[in-house]
Amino acid sequence: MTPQPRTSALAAASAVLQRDLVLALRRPSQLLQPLAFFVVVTLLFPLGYTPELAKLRSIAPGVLWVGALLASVLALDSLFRDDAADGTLEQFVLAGQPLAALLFAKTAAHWLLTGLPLALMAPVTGIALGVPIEAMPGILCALCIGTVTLSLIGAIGAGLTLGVRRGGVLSSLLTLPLSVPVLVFGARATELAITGGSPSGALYLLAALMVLGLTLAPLAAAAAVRIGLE
Amino acid sequence: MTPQPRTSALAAASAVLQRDLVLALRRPSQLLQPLAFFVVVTLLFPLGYTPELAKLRSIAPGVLWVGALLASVLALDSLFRDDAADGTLEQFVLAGQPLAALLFAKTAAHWLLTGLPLALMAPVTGIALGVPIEAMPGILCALCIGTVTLSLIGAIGAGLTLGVRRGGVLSSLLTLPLSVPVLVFGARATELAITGGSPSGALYLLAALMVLGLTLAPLAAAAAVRIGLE
Amino acid sequence: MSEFLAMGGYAQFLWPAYALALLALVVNVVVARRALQAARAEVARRLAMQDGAGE
Amino acid sequence: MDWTWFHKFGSPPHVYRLAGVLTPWFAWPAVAAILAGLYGGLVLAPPDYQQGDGFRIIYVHAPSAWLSVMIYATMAAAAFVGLVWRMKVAHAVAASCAGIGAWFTAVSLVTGMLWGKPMWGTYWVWDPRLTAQLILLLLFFGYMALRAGIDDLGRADRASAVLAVVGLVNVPIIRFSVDWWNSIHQAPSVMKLGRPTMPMDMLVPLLLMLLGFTLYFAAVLMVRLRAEVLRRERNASWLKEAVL
Amino acid sequence: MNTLSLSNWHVFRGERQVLRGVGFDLQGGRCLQVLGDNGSGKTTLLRSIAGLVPREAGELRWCGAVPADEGQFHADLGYLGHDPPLKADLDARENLAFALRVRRPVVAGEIDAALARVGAQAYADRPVRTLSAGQRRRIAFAALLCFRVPLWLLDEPTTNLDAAGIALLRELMDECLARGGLVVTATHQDLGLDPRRLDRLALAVLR
Amino acid sequence: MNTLSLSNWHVFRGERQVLRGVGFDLQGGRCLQVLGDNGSGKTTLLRSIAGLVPREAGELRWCGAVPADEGQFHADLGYLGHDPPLKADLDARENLAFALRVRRPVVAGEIDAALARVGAQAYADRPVRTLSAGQRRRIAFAALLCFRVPLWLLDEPTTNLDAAGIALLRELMDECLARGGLVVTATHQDLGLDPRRLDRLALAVLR
Ligand code: HEM
Ligand SMILES: Nc1ncnc2c1ncn2[C@@H]1O[C@H](COP(=O)(O)OP(=O)(O)OP(=O)(O)O)[C@@H](O)[C@H]1O
Ligand SMILES: Nc1ncnc2c1ncn2[C@@H]1O[C@H](COP(=O)(O)OP(=O)(O)OP(=O)(O)O)[C@@H](O)[C@H]1O
Ligand SMILES: [Mg+2]
Ligand SMILES: [Mg+2]
Repeated sequence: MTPQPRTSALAAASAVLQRDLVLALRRPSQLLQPLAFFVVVTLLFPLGYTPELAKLRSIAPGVLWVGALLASVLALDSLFRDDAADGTLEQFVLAGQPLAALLFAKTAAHWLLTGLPLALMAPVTGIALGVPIEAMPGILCALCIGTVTLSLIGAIGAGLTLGVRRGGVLSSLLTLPLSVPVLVFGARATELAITGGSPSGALYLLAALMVLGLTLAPLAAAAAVRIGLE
Repeated sequence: MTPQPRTSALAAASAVLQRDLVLALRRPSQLLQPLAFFVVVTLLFPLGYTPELAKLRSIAPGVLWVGALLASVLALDSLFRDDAADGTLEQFVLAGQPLAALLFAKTAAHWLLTGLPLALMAPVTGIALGVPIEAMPGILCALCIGTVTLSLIGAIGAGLTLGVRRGGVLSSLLTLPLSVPVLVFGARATELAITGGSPSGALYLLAALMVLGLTLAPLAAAAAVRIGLE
Repeated sequence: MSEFLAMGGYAQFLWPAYALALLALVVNVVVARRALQAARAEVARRLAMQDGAGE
Repeated sequence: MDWTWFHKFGSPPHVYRLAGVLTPWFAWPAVAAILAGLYGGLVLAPPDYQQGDGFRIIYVHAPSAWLSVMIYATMAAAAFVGLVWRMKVAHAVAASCAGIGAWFTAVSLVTGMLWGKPMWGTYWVWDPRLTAQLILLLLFFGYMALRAGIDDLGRADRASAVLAVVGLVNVPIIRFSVDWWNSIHQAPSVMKLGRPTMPMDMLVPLLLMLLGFTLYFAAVLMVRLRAEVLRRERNASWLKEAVL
Repeated sequence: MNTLSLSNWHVFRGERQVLRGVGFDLQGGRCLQVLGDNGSGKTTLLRSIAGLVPREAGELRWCGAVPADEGQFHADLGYLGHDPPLKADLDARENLAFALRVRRPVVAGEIDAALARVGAQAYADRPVRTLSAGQRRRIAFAALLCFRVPLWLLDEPTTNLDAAGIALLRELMDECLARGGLVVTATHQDLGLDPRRLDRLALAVLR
Repeated sequence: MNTLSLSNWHVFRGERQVLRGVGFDLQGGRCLQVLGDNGSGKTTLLRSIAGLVPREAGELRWCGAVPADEGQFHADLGYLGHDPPLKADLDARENLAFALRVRRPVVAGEIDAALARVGAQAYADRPVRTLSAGQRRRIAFAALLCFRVPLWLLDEPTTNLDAAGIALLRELMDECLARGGLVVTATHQDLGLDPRRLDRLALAVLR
């Protein structure tokens, strides 16, 4: 029984990431739901509000960001649930690897599967809301950065509500208030991009939030998951 | 081994309804959760859009209905999942009772726990968005009727997701588009109520959708669940 | 006195505010004391049970 | 460095006894300060030159607003200690804080709304400060809901502690972002009292109320803490003396 | 008398044929032990009898007749699968009460009697979430007792049970048989039932 | 030599004390069979050794020392609980590959070798969702083999296994012990292991 060569945390995390991507692609419905939700939400507003593009443009930042926020909350509900139910999460804890790294990989997969498609979807919904083409790079950038932070915050919420019934509502209750800064800065950057201003100030703030999230959220999520598994 | 006295489908359904309510209300804090949840969702719009009540009023229909949609999607996702995972759903199929009635009871419990609180919360969120008091009866009515239909549509989707392979993509592609008419008429009724028009036309359409849902959805959900359980 | 109660026309806002604050002060004391009493009773019950079992 | 005080502080019997001893020392001064503050605020202080007697709401509004923030900080700090040093007593402190904090956050919101109606003509505006306070209330609710959602006390302690600590990092950021949010739209700019300094006869009652509320919190916290400590002690021998 | 007979039973799972032309006749008061290696289709057989898995072909007769109304057949059977069908957040008593009320009105005292029968009084009022695997199994048996159905379908009922639990299971099955009931059970372990009451059906992994 | 020793182990679940002052010393090459009625705390013991359930008090020594780094201890153990930790949408090979790659680099062929060892080649490329309960168990054992860890914690490993499966399990455990490994297992069934290699620990339901 020779001591085992352990892989680095990085390799382990990349295995987890790959596994989650493979799994998601086997179940395309999980991919589509947040996206479909996002589209329905963003298109709902023109319906109830006004068909005038000029007016729609003014609500576009809010609509895009609230849509992104809600879609990501919706998808996060299931971030750890399946793995907890079938015992995979337990095996992660016992893998002899830093749990935070493995959970970070799961969160990254989640972002690739919801946050990124959502951001890529924004130009389409943006056009429907009368957003000028020139604003798209800024908006895309803001959504990409912002949704990373949203996923990270959501991972904490999902971890905390692991053992809780009707955890979906509770985890959204926990994460949405914490996501307010992302919403504010994101909407601000989007608004500036639409009105022709420079969104870089708001983008920096968004990026700062992301960095903070990247450093702290995996640790908090790991602590939460350990507690939730007991 | 004398033949057993079977209860009527109604009594069985009421037992299911009661069980789901007991499960949900086991902790009183869960009563507050939908309330807090809608406050959070409403909060997001002023933050993302503008704090001016005059402008918020114009998006209020969208806000209320997005909240309704999200709440029902979030909660519906788990409508049958827990019961399927722990085998309760199987026992329902084997109870010697019409499955549609039992699933209808589950859907009713779901509506009582999310749709109804949401509708009752509407006056509060409405005020926060600058909706005039006179519009409230119409809005409340629209939300009550609309959320019933949303719950029913969601039940079909939740049933379909049980058998992932078959229903996976279908379920999200099916339920969200199906709920779009509800959202459109609901938002329309709400808008008319706010602007002082008569929402009754839109309300009739909403009610028609609800009746359609009440007759068809439980049957469809039962069929979906049977397939999903195999 | 009635002038004092009228609070220069602000009575309908001022007194509810004070009433609510008072309510909060009282409720929190009551809740805390109830919790302590309940916890004590529970401990006493458990100790009695342990003693009973020990004999 | 002598760490015995730390361990002593973490020992349930000691905390139980200490909290019992301290309670009256917090409670009676609190009563005195609040009564004095009330008398000063409602009777002695002159009406405000702009707001008339309506400004007197400040004597309940400001103390409860201050208390709400202070309680959140206390709760999160205690949760952090409990999480890092695995101190049960610290978790008990955090658990005791949440309910009180939610109450006073709600009081500050409602009294603020009651003040807002005569001053701004509406109960609610989306002002940064109000919004931040609303979010604080939601954080308290979230904390309490999470706690209530988990049966096992130890698990509930640690899970909610993670949330409180995350919130502690985030609360200042929320505050800052919300301020920034509204600074870009036209601000309602009604939040100022309209005067740089407050006359002494207005200020002193306010300070007395602040002090009184803070002491009151300390007293209630002690009582709740004792209950929590008892609840957490499973079969310790000291319980026998403690209950009798 | 209650009888259950299956003939020419064909069941597919996905593209795979799992049961080919299976059939048996079981009289009231007798137990059918379904034997077979892992993957031979024991679970599939039990589930298809219950109607949880559709069959490709085959006829089922209950008390001599093809059940006209699936609901009535269901009302006569109790199925216990690999996992006990209990709600983790409810306690044992509540679980039984709700499971029962979906089928028929509850008679006062019967739930407590059933819990006592399986030796679960001590933990009857704890949320099932906090019970051990074997304790949950016992509660599932209590539910089965409460149903008072003539036909039991038990899939590996000995799982998680200690020696006393297995003895209890044997007694419960004996009582059921003595009342004229039928038991179809898939198990790898010998239950020690009276061999005169035992029929055997061996399944083999197809292909 | 690998050794595992526990002393003065106290574990609570919720308010309930489940283990009171449990302890044992286990040498490499030996198997500890944890015995006890349903609800006596066997699962709790195994999970608390793995660190999945926190202990109130107690000391664990692995190879003579308290593990400084929990991760290193985890890297040395394989835990198999009541349910096999497999992803239903992946096939056996993928499941094993991902489980393994989280721990260490995969060596070519080892996964197939392990699957062959447990007799699961025939269904190695079907999604686990479509497998029977016993087939899933076997795949979980294959994963355990792949881990090549010296310490196995097996909670009721015979569940769902047919006779051949139980014989296989015995062989696997024997091989593990022969390599100097340690096995801690909770089971109600006799495994037929060599009694000279077997230690026993009896737990009782507290209170
Ligand atoms: C719903 C409405 C309101 C809420 C949520 C609210 C919230 C707050 C908060 C959070 C504080 C800060 C306490 C601290 O940091 O220590 C505060 C203090 C204060 N508020 Fe309000 N407030 C509201 C309405 C009002 C109104 C209408 C006025 C007066 C016109 C007012 C006047 C003050 C004053 C004078 C203070 C204390 C001085 C200070 O800390 O700057 N508030 N309130
Ligand atoms: N989360 C929990 N909260 C409270 N008590 C619990 C919890 N989990 C388990 N218990 C109790 O702890 C005791 C031991 O449980 P455990 O699952 O370890 O038993 P076991 O020996 O594995 O039993 P079995 O043979 O049935 O699997 C049981 O009495 C059980 O009721
Ligand atoms: N959903 C499915 N799709 C395809 N094949 C399936 C499906 N479910 C089961 N099978 C296959 O059908 C066969 C019988 O499965 P079943 O679960 O009935 O076996 P079993 O006799 O109960 O085995 P065990 O003793 O392991 O519980 C197995 O070979 C299994 O792989
Ligand atoms: Mg089987
Ligand atoms: Mg066990």
